[in-house]
Formats: sequence, structure tokens, C-alpha cells
Amino acid sequence: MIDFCGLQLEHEVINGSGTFDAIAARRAFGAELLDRFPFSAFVSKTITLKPRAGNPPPRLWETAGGMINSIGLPNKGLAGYLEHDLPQLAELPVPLITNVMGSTAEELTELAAACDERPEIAAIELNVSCPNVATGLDIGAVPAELERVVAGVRPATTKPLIVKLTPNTADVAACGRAAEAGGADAVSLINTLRAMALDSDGEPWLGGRTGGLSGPAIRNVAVAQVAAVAAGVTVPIVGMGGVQTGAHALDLLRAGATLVAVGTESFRDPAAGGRIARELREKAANSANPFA
Amino acid sequence: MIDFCGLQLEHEVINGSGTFDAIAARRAFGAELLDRFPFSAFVSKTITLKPRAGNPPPRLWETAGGMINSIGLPNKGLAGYLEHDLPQLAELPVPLITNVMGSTAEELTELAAACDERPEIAAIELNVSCPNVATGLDIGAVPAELERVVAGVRPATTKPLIVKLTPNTADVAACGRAAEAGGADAVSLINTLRAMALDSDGEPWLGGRTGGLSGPAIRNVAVAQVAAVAAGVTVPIVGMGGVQTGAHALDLLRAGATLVAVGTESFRDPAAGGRIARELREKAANSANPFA
Amino acid sequence: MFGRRACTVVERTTYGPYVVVDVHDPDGPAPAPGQFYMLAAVERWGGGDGERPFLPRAFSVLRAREGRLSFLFDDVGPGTNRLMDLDREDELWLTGPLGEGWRPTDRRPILIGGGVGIAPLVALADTLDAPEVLLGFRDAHHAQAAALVTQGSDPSVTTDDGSAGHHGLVTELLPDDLSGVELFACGPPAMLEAIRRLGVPAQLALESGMACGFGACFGCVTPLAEGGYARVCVDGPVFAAAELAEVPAH
Amino acid sequence: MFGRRACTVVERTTYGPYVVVDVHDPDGPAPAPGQFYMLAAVERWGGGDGERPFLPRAFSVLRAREGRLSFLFDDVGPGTNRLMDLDREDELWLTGPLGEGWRPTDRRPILIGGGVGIAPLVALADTLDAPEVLLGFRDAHHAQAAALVTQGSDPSVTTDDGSAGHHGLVTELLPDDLSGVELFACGPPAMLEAIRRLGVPAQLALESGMACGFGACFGCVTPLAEGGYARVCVDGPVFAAAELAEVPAH
Ligand SMILES: Cc1cc2nc3c(=O)[nH]c(=O)nc-3n(C[C@H](O)[C@H](O)[C@H](O)COP(=O)(O)OP(=O)(O)OC[C@H]3O[C@@H](n4cnc5c(N)ncnc54)[C@H](O)[C@@H]3O)c2cc1C
Ligand SMILES: Cc1cc2nc3c(=O)[nH]c(=O)nc-3n(C[C@H](O)[C@H](O)[C@H](O)COP(=O)(O)OP(=O)(O)OC[C@H]3O[C@@H](n4cnc5c(N)ncnc54)[C@H](O)[C@@H]3O)c2cc1C
Ligand SMILES: Cc1cc2nc3c(=O)[nH]c(=O)nc-3n(C[C@H](O)[C@H](O)[C@H](O)COP(=O)(O)O)c2cc1C
Ligand SMILES: Cc1cc2nc3c(=O)[nH]c(=O)nc-3n(C[C@H](O)[C@H](O)[C@H](O)COP(=O)(O)O)c2cc1C
Ligand code: FES
Ligand code: FES
Repeated sequence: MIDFCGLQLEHEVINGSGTFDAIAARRAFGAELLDRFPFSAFVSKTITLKPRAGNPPPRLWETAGGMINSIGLPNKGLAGYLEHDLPQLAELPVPLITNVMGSTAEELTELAAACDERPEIAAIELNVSCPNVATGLDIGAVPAELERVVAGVRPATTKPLIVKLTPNTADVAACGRAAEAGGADAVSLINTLRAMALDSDGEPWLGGRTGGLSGPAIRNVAVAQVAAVAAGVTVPIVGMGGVQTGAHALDLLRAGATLVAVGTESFRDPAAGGRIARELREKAANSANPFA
Repeated sequence: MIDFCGLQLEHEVINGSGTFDAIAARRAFGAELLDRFPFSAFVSKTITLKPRAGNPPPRLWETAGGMINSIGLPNKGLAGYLEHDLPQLAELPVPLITNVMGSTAEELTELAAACDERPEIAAIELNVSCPNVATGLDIGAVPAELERVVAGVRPATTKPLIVKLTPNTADVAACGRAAEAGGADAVSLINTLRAMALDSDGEPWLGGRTGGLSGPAIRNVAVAQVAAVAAGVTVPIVGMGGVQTGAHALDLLRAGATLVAVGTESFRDPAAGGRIARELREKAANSANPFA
Repeated sequence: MFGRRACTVVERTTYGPYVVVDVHDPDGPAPAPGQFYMLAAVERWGGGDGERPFLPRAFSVLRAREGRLSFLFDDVGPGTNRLMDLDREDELWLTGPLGEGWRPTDRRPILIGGGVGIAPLVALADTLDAPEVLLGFRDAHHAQAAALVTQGSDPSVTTDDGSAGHHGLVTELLPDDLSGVELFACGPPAMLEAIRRLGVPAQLALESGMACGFGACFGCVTPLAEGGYARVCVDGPVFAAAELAEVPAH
Repeated sequence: MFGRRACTVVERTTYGPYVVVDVHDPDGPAPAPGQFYMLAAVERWGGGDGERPFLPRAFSVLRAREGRLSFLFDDVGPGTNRLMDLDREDELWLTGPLGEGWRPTDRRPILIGGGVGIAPLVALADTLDAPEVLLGFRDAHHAQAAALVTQGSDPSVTTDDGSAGHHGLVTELLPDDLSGVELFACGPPAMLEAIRRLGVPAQLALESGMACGFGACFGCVTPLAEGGYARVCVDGPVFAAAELAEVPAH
């Protein structure tokens, strides 16, 4: 068992927000999904106060060793999530982390307060980093601003509060320290890198014009950012970015993470989370002190 | 002919600083290098005031669709460059752009002033973005600081001054505007993304601990950053990052660049620059208005 | 069945420019016509044009019998290119069956397929009794794939260049009177959009760029008539024409 | 010769676990022993372990005659793995010959190779008159590569496990009296470091991770006795032992 902010988790591997829809997956794969649930905690897609339809298609572009998405955070809004999704997500065999986003501290506070009331929700992740939505700069990109936002949200909940940092910043270590100073119980990183693809006519391919790069292409950026943040914070870290194997997960743990999240690899292998957790366990069994 | 800050160039393709050593290549490939010189202008490695040995090896790590380098800017120093390299670089059939780096505006000014005196040098590129050297944050990462530095260097030379931006920033568009406001005649981007690789024991593989990610893995980050900068500056842009083909070069031109630089692809195909220029020409011939 | 599984290629056949690959899938659930699978070669997935493919690719099941699945491939990029290179003994990652296939109807079915889009219609025809089948192709070379329809009467064929069958668009073969008819269509977006605009009962099997195929990424959406978007992979790929706002060009 | 060229594989042979691939290179300059080439498969370079290989890989020329080049491959990762899979008719991107090879000497040469490091020594032996050759391998299976030395007397062989030849390290076969001798060595870093520490005249062919092979990236450096670093690709790969500060482990 891994202790993560007081949650007792079976193993180190969870999902990245927005990269696994447990409700749709249960429809596609049946009950076997719950028997072999790949993650030790489930992170919801990002929820916003109001419902969002998301960006117009096309929303995907494949790159060398990765992909760009401009999904645009479609979701049913807070009320729709609590009413329709939460009862189904509560049936999952693992703790639920709800990821929320707002463009102001007030919105985020309202979201956090609503989640705080629901016992089905074990922890809250603040997405201060999504590069897909046109709010100008990410609110998490400037350390002082980030600390103010987190400090504003903090009183709204006693549940563990994870701040998902943006990688599109000059100094991610300073952002990590700011999140901790603002009262975060944990930080998670990295979110996608801002990227763009043009079609053969030179027009933006993606309906949202720009999108976020994920997958193996960003793996070593993730290792660098996790190591940089780990050097400056004492709270636990959820590391992610391009993890495909237990060896990749181990890299992030060794760089300073307590948990590892799998995103894009689940698209290639729906059960990747479980496989990676198993590979990690095998590595641990084969080595006296694998995390040294 | 392409007009770039008053230089008349044969085609749109130059090299990225530090990715082609014309002197060593002439030794390896003989006179044929000069007959078929792949670039329309040659950019030197980064030169610093004092000689530097560079980082201890290993300096390279291969990634999915790219590589990380932690070369650490080895160079003979300004005096060594002017005495030993400049006479040989002056024999190249194309204009020479000298790339310089310093950790303060004063150092950069001294470097620019020394280059200004040498007629063999057609233009100066300021590297304010190298993530490999431990100076804390890149001096180019904060727009106001960048503008101050560029404005400090500007009076030291009448030659075209190109500012090579750092991609490791929250707002590259603001950095581009700052460089222009400080007096840059052009901006170039993107430099490598900060990245890290661990060996199988979990120790940093690279002698410099962290390094810079280049190649196809960063191509779509480059397209996004070039487009973002192009929207805010009037000076010409040198676009680079992961260019392997004429189609990739065309993407950057359409995103707003005037020239395209090739880096990592020259390692795979030493004559890549010439091939890409040819592919661009063929695309132009096959299309009424390819740059529309 | 949760997760992907490695299956072995047991046969490879060509039909003009198309390739049919059969794989042995003894343990997978039987697919319904119109469902699809996400496929990726176990070896050498990557290293093609633009260092791709990276993600798996979606393919309709062409035919399924006795633990054996057939897929029809058209070479349009690095993914299909690699899959068409598969040969006996090679291994394939396979996730599926996925999505909602064709829905049964009491109306008279007419099946209309364009190009590689005939795949899910072949699967459907296998379950019907001598349905009417109309197929459009680029030219006679591509039209060789019409031989895949083995159930019932010969399909009617059109080609863009007139080199086989009727010279023109496959939609030109539709009867003027469509009352009592339900159309089942798959093919290029322009063809599906033309059928949607007919305003008659029709089921359209859409294509869309997909990353996951099981509802995880929200990348494959298509706009709905009522506003908003549906995921092609879990809400489709077969949609009632009336549900759709349009059939997007890509 | 500037740039890379596509060359065709004309033969593939195995020696124990090693593979020798011969390519037809009619137009390339003749290499000197100890020089190397940067190689990449034209097809399917990428998509292996960790989505690699991406960069070309460095290989000593094993043998060169009449427009035909031979290379010896040992499977250590995704690049060598792919190259060992090459077969007749396959194409290879080739840049070279590159680097500074072995330098002639008037002293008595003794050639010492370890594992796949025998490649540049085979090339050297081809130019000498029955030189003394000492080769070390892991075991009898690997020692089959000793058959590649065809010039002059049989090489002396050692194995780590004693399954062929002398049981022990290849350096144990060196004569006690090395006066008048010049050693030519290539093999694992520990072996080269041991030879360097002998302090006798020796030329060491180094390996190093390389991105370009022609001095462009400054990635392949090795530390020098006088301080600073030299690029293995253009200042080597063959160095006088006395020039080197050490032979780094990787
Ligand atoms: C439900 C379903 C069923 C299908 N059934 C079949 C079938 O039976 N047989 C069949 O042959 N095909 C079928 N397809 C289509 C098939 O999935 C695509 O042809 C395949 O994914 C193309 O992959 P590729 O790598 O060969 O080509 P790609 O290079 O991916 O090109 C395909 C198209 O994608 C776009 N594109 C180009 N580059 C990129 C990029 N870098 N990132 C994202 N998009 C890009 C372009 O519009 C291009 O025309 C089906 C699709 C769906 C959704
Ligand atoms: C001048 C010269 C001549 C050579 N001659 C020969 C020869 O004749 N025959 C022969 O078989 N070999 C030769 N080599 C060695 C050969 O170049 C390497 O074995 C080859 O590059 C390995 O590539 P790979 O993809 O198979 O293995 P890699 O995975 O690249 O592994 C090789 C080593 O690189 C390191 N490594 C692991 N992962 C990475 C990564 N992601 N990025 C960077 N480094 C990594 C590790 O230390 C590993 O042991 C020569 C090398 C040089 C420099
Ligand atoms: C299709 C897609 C949708 C995503 N949606 C969200 C989201 O809603 N909220 C969020 O915080 N991160 C989102 N992410 C980011 C991932 O959670 C993760 O941080 C990122 O993809 C890096 O991990 P990976 O390389 O393993 O995918 C999304 C990523 C992808 C690829
Ligand atoms: C090995 C290597 C060395 C580099 N050295 C320098 C340098 O000295 N100065 C500099 O401004 N950029 C340097 N760069 C960055 C490149 O000029 C270029 O900005 C970057 O590699 C992106 O382009 P690419 O993807 O085509 O390689 C270096 C890049 C590499 C790969
Ligand atoms: S393909 Fe991922 S949601 Fe449909
Ligand atoms: S391998 Fe690039 S400088 Fe030697």
C-alpha cells in the first residue's frame, strides 16, 4: 500500500486526467474493467462550473512519438458531473480524484467547495495548466499568481488538494514551491506542451488551432520537470508524461515522484496502467532497493 | 534570392547554431562540402568570452523522435574564435552569422562589439536561451529582462542582430516582442527544450545532468511558438525545431518564419539542408502560391 | 474483453489495390456488423513517414467467422501502409470489438459503399438475405473489391472513370422512390453527406481520426443536429443520419 | 564524399551471435583500417524499443574490397537489432568513411581485440603480414568470430568462461616484454583502460555515443591527458593511449 496524502493506494499508477473515461470504458469492455481496473486511483476529466461542448473537430494530430490534442475540456459542468457521473464513478474499486478547472480563484473555490461535500470524492486536483482554452496565459504559469489562487481555494476543502502544474512556464520549480506555499497537499505534472499542426494547405489542422503535446515525445521533459520540482517541495508529486513501461514509471519515481500517472499510453493499450504497475512490481522484486 | 535583414541569401535554409561544424565537416568530407554547401548562411556554434571545455561526457541521449544534448557550449573563446576559426569560416561560400552568449548584458556587448569589427561576420545571433549552462533561469525567459539585455547590446553593432529566444518560458510571444522592442533585427526559435534522462540505476545519464531536447519530438512545439511570435513582431523570424523535410520547413514558413534552420536532421543526413531547400523549391514550383 | 491482445495473421489476400488480412482471434467476443477494432502491428509500429505511426488505427470488421476476423486495408498513410505489409505469422495488437454497429430494421435495406468504406457493408450483407448492394469505386482496379460481397445477388458497381460498371457516382444508382427503404452507407465524407441530405431513413458509418477507440480521449467527435458533439467510437461509428449536423470532411 | 548514400545489402553471414553484413558501395572512397561509417536502415529506422532508433549508428569497417564494405554487428539495442535484421536487397544509409584510423608504425604490432571490438582489427590485419592477433570473447559461441581473421597465423583466443581457448582475459596473453612492440587495441572500455595503464606505445580505437560522426554535434567526446576533450569521431576513433586521460566507461 502506498500512502498518498492519506489515501491508501494499491500501487503507484493512476491515470492522467482526461485520458480515461471509466464510464465509457465500462460500456466498451464490460465488467472485466472493474475486475482488472488498471489504476490505483481514478482521476476524472477536468470539470468546469458550466457545461462545455469542447473544441470543434479535428481534435487530434499524431506526431513523432506522440500526439497533439485540442479536446477543449468538454464536460457536463459541475451539476451534471455530480448528478450523472459521480454515482457511476463511485462504483469504481478505487478512490476517486476529481479534477476541476476555473479561470479565477472564485470559480475554483466554488468547484472545490462542491466537491468537498461529496464523500464519493477522495481528493481534488486543480487544473491550473490547461493550454487548450483561450484564457491568455495559464493561471498557473506565474508563481506568485499561482500561490494566490491556491491559497484562495485551500480553505474550501479539507480533502487532499493536488495542484496540476503547467509545463509551459519558465520556472516550474518556482511554480511547485508556490503551490506548496499556497497550501497544496501534492503537485502533479506534467500537463501537455503547447503545440500546433498545420494541414497541407498551411492552415491549423486542429479545430482549437493549438493543442497539447503528450506521449513519449515529452517523456524526458517530464523527467526534468519532476526532478526540478522535487528539489524544491516537500509535498508528494504525481509524475506523468510519456510513461509507457515500468522502466519509464521508475524513472519518474526516482526523479522524485510518489505516484505516476499514465495518459496517452492508455490509448494504445487500454490496460497499460495495470501492466505498468506490474512491471514496476517486478522491477522492485528483482532489485534490493529499486527506488534508491 | 531571399532578403534577410539586408543579407541576400540563395534559399531559405540555414543551420541551427551548434549543429554543424563547417571546419570539421570540410575535414571529413573534403572540398565537395563547399561545392554543395547545404545552407544559404552559416551560423557558428555559440562563442563565449572565455574558452570553455564543455560538459563531461556522456553528452547525448536518444529519445522517441529526438535526442537530448548536454554539450555545454565548448568553444575556443572569443579570441580563439577570431584567430583560428574566423579565417576558415570566411572561406565558406555563404554569409557567416556568429552566435554569441554571455551571462550579462556587458559580456554580450563585448562579444557583439568584437564581432562588429570583423567584416567576415555578416550578422550576430545572441543566444539568450541556452538551457545547458547553470546560470539559473535563462536570461531570455523574462520579457522585461530580455528587452533590457537586447537594448544594452544593440548600440555595440550596426550588423543585423538576431535574438535566439528560449522556448522554456511561459510566454514566448511576449519574449519576441521584448526582443524587437530592445532593437533586434530578427528573432530565431526554438532552442532545445529542457529535458533529462536517467540511466538504469536512476542516476542522471548526461554529464551535465540536464540537457536540451531537439528533433522531430519538438517540431510541433516549434510551429506553435513561431506562430505565436509571428503574431506579435514585425521583424523576420528564423524558425527551427525538428525540420526534416521541405514540408516541415514550409510549415514554419507558413507559421510566419522567413528562414528555416536545420539542426538535428543534419546529424542523420549531413546534406539535409540542401535537400530540404530543394524540396522547398519543388513545392514552390508545384504550387501557384505555396507560401499563402 | 478488456485490453488489447496479440493475434496472429493467418492469411493475406489482395483485391486490386486493397489488402485483406485475416487474423486468428479465438478468445475475442464475436463482433456485430458495423463494429470496429483498434489495430497496431506488434513489430515495427513507428519509423514510417514522419516517424509515425504511433497510435493504433480503427478498422471495421469485414467478416468474422469461427474465431477468425478479416480486415480490409487501403493504403493512405503510415499506419495502413504498415498493416498492409503484414504477412502470415506476423502479430497484430487488437482491441475490440468496439462501438455501436448497424441497427436492425424492418424496412427494405439498401447498402451503399464507397471505396474502402465497403468493409462494414460486407459484414452487414453477410447477415442479410440477398440485400441490394451498390458500390462505388475510383476505377476498375479498385472495383475488384466488389468480389468481397458474396451474399446474395451481384452488387451494382459504379466507377469515377467508367472503367467498370456504371460511369458516375454510386448515389446515382439509388431508386427514385425510397419509400419503405432504409439506407446503410459507408464511404467518403462527401458521399455520406449527400446521403444524409436526402432526408430519408439512413444509417451512416462514420470515420474519424481516433486515438483510443473506447471513449477515453474525446478526440473523435462529430457534430450533432441537436448541438454539441458525439464520440464516433462509443456513440457510433454508425449513426442515424437524422442525428448528425453534417458529415465533416475529416 | 559529402552526404549520405543509400547502398544495397549484398550478403548477410552469421558468426556465432554476430552478424556480418556486406553492402555494395561502388562510388564511395576506399576506407583506411580503423575508420568507421554512420549507418541507418533506409526502411524502418524507428519503432523499436522506446520508439528508437532515431539517429544513425557508428560502425568500424570490418573489411573493404572492390566496392564492397563489410560490417560486424553485435545486438546491444534497437539500432544494432534493426541492422542485424537486414537482408539481401535491403537498403542502408551510409555516411563515410569517417575519422582517423590506425597509424602505421615501425614497431612490432600486436593486435588485441575484445568482442565486437575485433572489427577494426580485422581490417588492420588485412593490411599486415601475419601479425600477432589476440582476441578475447565471452564464450565459445562468441569466439566463432575469430574466424574473421584470415590474414596470417591463427589468432590466439581467450574466453571469459574457458569454453574456448585460454580461460581468462585477453590481456593475459600479452608477452611480459613489450619492448619494441606497438599495441593496436579495440574492445570494452575496461580492456582498453587496462592497456592504457600499461604505459607502453598503444593505439586504442574508442567507442562513444555519437549523433553525427562528422564533428557536428560535439557529443562524442573523450577526456584528454592534457585536459579538455577530443571528439572521438574526428580526432579519433583511434587515439594514442598516451593522449587519453582515461577510457570512460561509456
Ligand atoms: C470506425 C472506423 C472504421 C474504419 N474502417 C476502415 C477500414 O475498414 N479499412 C480502412 O482502410 N480504413 C478504415 N478506417 C480508416 C482508417 O482508420 C484510416 O485510414 C487510418 O487510420 C489511416 O492511418 P494512416 O496512418 O494510414 O494514415 P494517416 O497519415 O493517419 O492519414 C489519414 C488521414 O488522417 C489525416 N492526417 C494526416 N496526417 C495526420 C497526422 N499526423 N495526425 C492526424 N491525422 C493526420 C489526413 O486527413 C489523412 O488523410 C476506419 C476508420 C474508422 C474511424
Ligand atoms: C567508431 C565506432 C565504431 C564502432 N564499431 C562497431 C562495430 O564494428 N560493431 C558493433 O556492433 N558496434 C560498433 N560500435 C558500437 C555501436 O555504434 C553501438 O553498439 C550502437 O550505436 C548501439 O546502438 P543500439 O541502438 O543498438 O544500442 P543503444 O540502445 O544505443 O545502446 C548502446 C549503449 O548506449 C547507451 N544507451 C542506452 N540507451 C540510450 C539512449 N536512449 N540514448 C543514448 N545512449 C543510450 C547504453 O550505454 C547502451 O549500452 C562502434 C562505435 C563507434 C563509436
Ligand atoms: C486527449 C487528452 C486529454 C487530456 N485532458 C486533460 C484534462 O481534461 N485535464 C487535465 O488536467 N489534463 C488533461 N490531459 C493531460 C494529461 O492528463 C497528461 O498530463 C498529459 O497527457 C501527459 O501525460 P501522457 O504523456 O502520459 O499523456 C489530457 C491529455 C490528453 C492526451
Ligand atoms: C548538439 C546540439 C548542439 C547545439 N548547440 C547550440 C549552440 O551552441 N547554440 C545555440 O544557440 N543553439 C544550439 N543548439 C540548438 C539548435 O541550434 C536548435 O535551436 C535546436 O536543436 C532545434 O532545432 P532541431 O530540432 O532542428 O535540432 C544545439 C542543438 C543541438 C542538438
Ligand atoms: S477515439 Fe478516443 S474518444 Fe473516440
Ligand atoms: S558524433 Fe557528433 S561530434 Fe562526434
